[in-house]
Amino acid sequence: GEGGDAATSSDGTTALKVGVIPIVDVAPIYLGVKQGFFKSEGLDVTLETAQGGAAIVPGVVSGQFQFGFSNTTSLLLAASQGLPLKVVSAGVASTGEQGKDFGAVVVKKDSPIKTAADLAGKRVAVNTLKNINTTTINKVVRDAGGDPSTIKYVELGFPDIAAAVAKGDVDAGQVVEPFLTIATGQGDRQVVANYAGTDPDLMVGMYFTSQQFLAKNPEVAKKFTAAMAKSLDYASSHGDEVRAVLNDYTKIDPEVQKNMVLPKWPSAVDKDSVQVLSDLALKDGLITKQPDLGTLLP
Amino acid sequence: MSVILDVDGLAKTYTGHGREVEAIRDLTFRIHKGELVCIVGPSGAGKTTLLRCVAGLLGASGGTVVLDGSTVTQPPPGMAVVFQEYGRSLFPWLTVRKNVELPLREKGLGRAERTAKADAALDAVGLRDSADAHPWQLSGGMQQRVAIARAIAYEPSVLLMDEPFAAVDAQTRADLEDLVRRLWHQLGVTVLFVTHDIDESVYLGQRVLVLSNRPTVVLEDVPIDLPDERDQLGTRSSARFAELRSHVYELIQQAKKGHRPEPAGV
Amino acid sequence: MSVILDVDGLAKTYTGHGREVEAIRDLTFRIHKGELVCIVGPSGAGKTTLLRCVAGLLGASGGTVVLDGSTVTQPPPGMAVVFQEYGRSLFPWLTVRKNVELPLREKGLGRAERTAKADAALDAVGLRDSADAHPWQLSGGMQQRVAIARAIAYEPSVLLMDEPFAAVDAQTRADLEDLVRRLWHQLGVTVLFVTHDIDESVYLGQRVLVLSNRPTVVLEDVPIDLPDERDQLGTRSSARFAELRSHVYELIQQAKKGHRPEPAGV
Amino acid sequence: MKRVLTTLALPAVLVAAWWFASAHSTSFFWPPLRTIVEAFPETWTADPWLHDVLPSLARLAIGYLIALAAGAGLGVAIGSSRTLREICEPVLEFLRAVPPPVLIPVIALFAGYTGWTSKIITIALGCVWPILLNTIEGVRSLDEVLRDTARSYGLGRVATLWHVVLRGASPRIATGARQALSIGVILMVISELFGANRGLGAAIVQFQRGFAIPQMWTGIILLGLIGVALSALFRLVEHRALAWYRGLRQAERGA
Amino acid sequence: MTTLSALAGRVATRPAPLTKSRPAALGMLGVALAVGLLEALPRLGIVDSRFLPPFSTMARSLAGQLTTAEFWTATGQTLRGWALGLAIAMAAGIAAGVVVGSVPLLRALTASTIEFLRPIPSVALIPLVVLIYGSEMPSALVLVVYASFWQVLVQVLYGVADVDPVVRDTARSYRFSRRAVVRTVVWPTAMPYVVTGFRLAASVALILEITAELIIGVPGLGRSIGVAQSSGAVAETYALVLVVGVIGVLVNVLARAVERRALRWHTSVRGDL
Ligand SMILES: Nc1ncnc2c1ncn2[C@@H]1O[C@H](COP(=O)(O)OP(=O)(O)OP(=O)(O)O)[C@@H](O)[C@H]1O
Ligand SMILES: Nc1ncnc2c1ncn2[C@@H]1O[C@H](COP(=O)(O)OP(=O)(O)OP(=O)(O)O)[C@@H](O)[C@H]1O
Ligand SMILES: [Mg+2]
Ligand SMILES: [Mg+2]
Repeated sequence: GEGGDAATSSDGTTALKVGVIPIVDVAPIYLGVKQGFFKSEGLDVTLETAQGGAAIVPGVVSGQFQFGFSNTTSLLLAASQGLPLKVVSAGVASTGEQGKDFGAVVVKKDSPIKTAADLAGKRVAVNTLKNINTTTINKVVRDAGGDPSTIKYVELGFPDIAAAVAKGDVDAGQVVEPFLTIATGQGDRQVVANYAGTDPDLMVGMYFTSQQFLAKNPEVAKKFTAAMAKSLDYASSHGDEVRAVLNDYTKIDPEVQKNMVLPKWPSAVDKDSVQVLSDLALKDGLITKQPDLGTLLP
Repeated sequence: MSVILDVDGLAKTYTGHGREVEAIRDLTFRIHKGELVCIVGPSGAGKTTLLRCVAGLLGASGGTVVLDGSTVTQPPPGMAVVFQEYGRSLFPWLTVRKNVELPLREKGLGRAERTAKADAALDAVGLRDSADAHPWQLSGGMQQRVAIARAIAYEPSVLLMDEPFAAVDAQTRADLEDLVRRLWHQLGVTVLFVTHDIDESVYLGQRVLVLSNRPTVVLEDVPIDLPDERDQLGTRSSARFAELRSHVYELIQQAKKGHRPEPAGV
Repeated sequence: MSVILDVDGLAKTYTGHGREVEAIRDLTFRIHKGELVCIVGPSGAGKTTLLRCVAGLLGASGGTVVLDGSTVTQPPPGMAVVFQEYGRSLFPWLTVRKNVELPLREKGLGRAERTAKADAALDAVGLRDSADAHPWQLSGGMQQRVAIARAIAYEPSVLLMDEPFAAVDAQTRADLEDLVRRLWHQLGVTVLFVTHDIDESVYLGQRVLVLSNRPTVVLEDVPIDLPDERDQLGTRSSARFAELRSHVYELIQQAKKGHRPEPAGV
Repeated sequence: MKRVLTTLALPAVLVAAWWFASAHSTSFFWPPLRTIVEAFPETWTADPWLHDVLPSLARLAIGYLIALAAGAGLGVAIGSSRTLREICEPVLEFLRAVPPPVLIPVIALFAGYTGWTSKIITIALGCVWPILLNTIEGVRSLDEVLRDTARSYGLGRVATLWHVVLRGASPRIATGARQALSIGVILMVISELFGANRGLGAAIVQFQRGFAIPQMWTGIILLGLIGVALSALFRLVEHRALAWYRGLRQAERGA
Repeated sequence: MTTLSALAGRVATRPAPLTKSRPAALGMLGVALAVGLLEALPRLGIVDSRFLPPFSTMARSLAGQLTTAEFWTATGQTLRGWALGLAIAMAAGIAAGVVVGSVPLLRALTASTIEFLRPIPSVALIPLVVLIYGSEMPSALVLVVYASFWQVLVQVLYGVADVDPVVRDTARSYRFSRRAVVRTVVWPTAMPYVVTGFRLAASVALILEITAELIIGVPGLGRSIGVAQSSGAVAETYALVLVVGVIGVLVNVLARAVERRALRWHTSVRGDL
């Protein structure tokens, strides 16, 4: 059956599996587990990594994972297709500062592309087509007066975007940390921070569960939300520990780790920014009808 | 003696792959239980085809083959075949001994009995030494003798042999001829023996069936009225033997020239 | 006449796969240009092995084979071979005609000439009708004749034949024997002819090399002092023919019994 | 008529089973077959055929043919020479074991990230293995007597390769080519996960990521249908090219 | 070209004594060439060393990982999943192939279905397997079995069809039972095809195991590669890829050894070509 139960053992702790992506965004949950925030709520959390939402969302729907992490647009797409998901916690948000965000569009140092508007008509690499990165780039280009419909998006993995930019196969690429620091370290130049440019408080990713699970285990979800909130707060105020915990689940070079920009980890979901993303998704034709944000968001 | 094999109006036309070959037009003959019948005929006459139909390996296009009272549609039990393509009929993945033993195993014989029979058969064809070799390590004649050993070790009630001695030397051939006659006497097996060697057909058989050219019919069924006790020197030098062999030779020559017992064609 | 083939102390031991077989111990003989030499010997003596060494298809373990002045290490030009495994030597993906034509094409002959030669050769072996069939659509004897046709169409200067008439009927065999002698006369080709048929060896050859049992040496080199003009009836019924054939037959019997010209062993 | 029946019987049964088993499915990822079928025409309209399916098929065709030529060519060389085989084998086995998702970026480094080249190379590189391996084995298991025949008649290099080795190995080359066909379809999809914005594979993955599950299923079904169509085409060619082999193998079965 | 001179060489020279070290030595030569190329390309700037580091850099990173328990656990997990999946695929593929291949009606019935199912990419099945098994080992197993099963099946189908008619008739004329025909005739004939099928399936299984680990996050080397990739750790990524490739090479060595034993009788092995 879909949306299974949480396994509660005799001593009252509930074993949970959370599907995450091994990137900087989910550092708070690793930190929270380490700090015992989940333990003290009676949750025994196991973190399982996957490459993206394609693997995590079905896992959560079927109950293989009780919670998962995904980018906001993917969640909106799922919700608009009628997938019964429920956001339980904020995940990661833009820093809101141009030039100091954790995700941005980069070009070669000597590229003629200087502003977001210059991206129009160019080849731009993103890690997934028709998703958060394309809608936000479209938005910033549109805001800068360019015509985003002329952009030719190409899908490449984050690790390959810098290489493709360097080789000249694409004119620009959207990358997130740590690739942003690596790329700029290799001489690339940031053109625009697409998340910050869309909304200073843009909620880029969130933690979610399935409606069924929530209905059956409202207490567990509440505890998870609470522990997450603590973890997010803790991460926001302990940048050094965040950088340190990355060693537990990533292989980021120490030099890069030190220099990279950390995202913001607000503990509450910024509903307005989710609405913005939803509007953008509709505008760019990713979805045909607005999802019911009331049902999706907590 | 009862009729064991009744071939009635057998016809076989090969079709397919852009060719249509009427190999056998109309073959009718009977063989009694325990007879040793030799079949001779021009190359390409349809001897192999006939044998394959009798063995139930090939469906006829007309007529029937009745063996032991039942129509042959698949290989009947208690039959052994020595194929003209002896080399290809041996299992290359098995040793010589295993090749001989395998049908025995399928017959349900125990290990000891199998080994004994296989050894005896290999001895009889002079291949005891090569029992542990693989077929492809043997000369052509040796391969052919393995196929013969396999057939005789099986102790069949019907034995079909398609030019089984074509690749062995004269002396071995004589020995094997005597072996076949000895086994035939001992076991009462019915033997159908295709050969190109006219002397051999006369020496071995109780009857020699001479086939016509393709499309094939029986040209003549020559009874061999030589005494049952035959030996290589005596029999072959007898006057009757010479008569018979020259008669068969003439028939073959006629067959090659296209002579047919009746006006050909429908 | 000059020596064309000089086999000197040839030895061949097969090793590998857990067996070691000393097939040929020590073969020494010479053949002059344009000779027709028959080789007979017990089954498994090493006749095929010898032929393969002469053809440069098999490396010897000792001794040398010199053909036309140069040591044979790979197949020499202008040579044709009819293999004992005739069926396997035909290209199953080519029609009969293409099988015959392929070597001619390699020789650089034009299309018209190829067709003419192939047709003539197929005619000679009586297979003109089956030119467009594939080899696997033919009877055993027909396949063997295709292999023969391929060899004669090639017009080689050295022709190696390994029991080439084993699968054809008596009449065809006689015809083919005469064909070989005719071609040999016409083309002056040197022929090495392996056979088990003693009459055939005497009828065909200028010399008959009788091989001993394995490990093989030359038992006797029998010169055939029959007149050069031979015909099936006359020659075979001559007294000298009978003498020669019984002499060869005796040699074969001796060979089978293990007789060797000198004490075997090192 | 009978052949059509036997060809269609099992698929019909399976489709029916799927249809009824899924009829009342509420599972998001296993939609009723009816929903999928209804989604088919609206998903695969002229535009996606023109811009997704056809370019993908074109890349597949090019990559596959390259693989066929390279696999058979290399296979003949490697199969004929023991030395060459021993030198190449470890490296080839290494390449063979590297999963396309990690190999593609390396290919892209050389062949570019966005164009057709790297995708075609990916397809060819995946398809080549079954062809190569089977060709090598086919060449190695060529009948010795045939080999000797060719040599004794002094058949030249080219003639031996063309008339003997390739023809003799062709049944096994066909085995490999058949294998490669479906691998090619798979790699057509995988290659489009990288550096593409259109294509059948890219479309399927985008449906999947966009949670357009019925549409994703239509894509999977389309892939299957393409597989069937290609294999029918393949069989047509094989039927002609290997007529001799079928004859040889059936000769004694009373054709 | 070496091809035909090699053919000729078989006769001309006495077959070189087959020392055990010769193939290994030649193989090492090939490896050395490849390593040299991998070192030279980035060093000479033919490719950007940031994106494809020279071999020495990869090797250094690999050496570092070899000392961690994590690496060995991951390798163990990958090998276990691979071996299990391959075993299942081989068993199922051989059984299905022999049965379907020996019964013409079955073959006709299943042909179109097989052709339909084969080209469905395992990646497209990822959401479905995750739905059922999550990111656990069985997810990868299903993908591994699904992908490699077809490789074996098709090889076996062609192998079964390759039975020499004379051999088949021999078995028939001695009235071998159906089982005996399969065991003594069909199986040995199909064996060379099965060995090739094994070699194909072994690498496909490895590829799918790694890919599943990479994308779904099933524990193993693939997940390590995924982590290294998303951390931008290029050298680590390629170091792990090297390991995967080496596993593939070892599997082939194994397959060759099996082949030499099982196919002693076959032209391809006995001809010492
Ligand atoms: N598979 C086949 N397809 C087509 N024609 C065939 C096939 N097998 C045999 N034939 C034809 O049938 C005829 C008889 O063949 P068969 O093998 O029975 O002759 P045979 O009497 O055994 O000849 P031989 O003495 O040469 O072995 C031949 O003309 C041959 O061409
Ligand atoms: N490939 C091989 N491996 C091992 N031994 C072999 C091989 N080929 C032949 N032999 C052995 O060498 C000996 C001679 O074989 P060869 O084929 O030359 O005999 P032959 O004189 O042609 O016999 P036949 O008249 O039966 O054809 C035989 O004892 C045989 O077992
Ligand atoms: Mg015949
Ligand atoms: Mg021989």
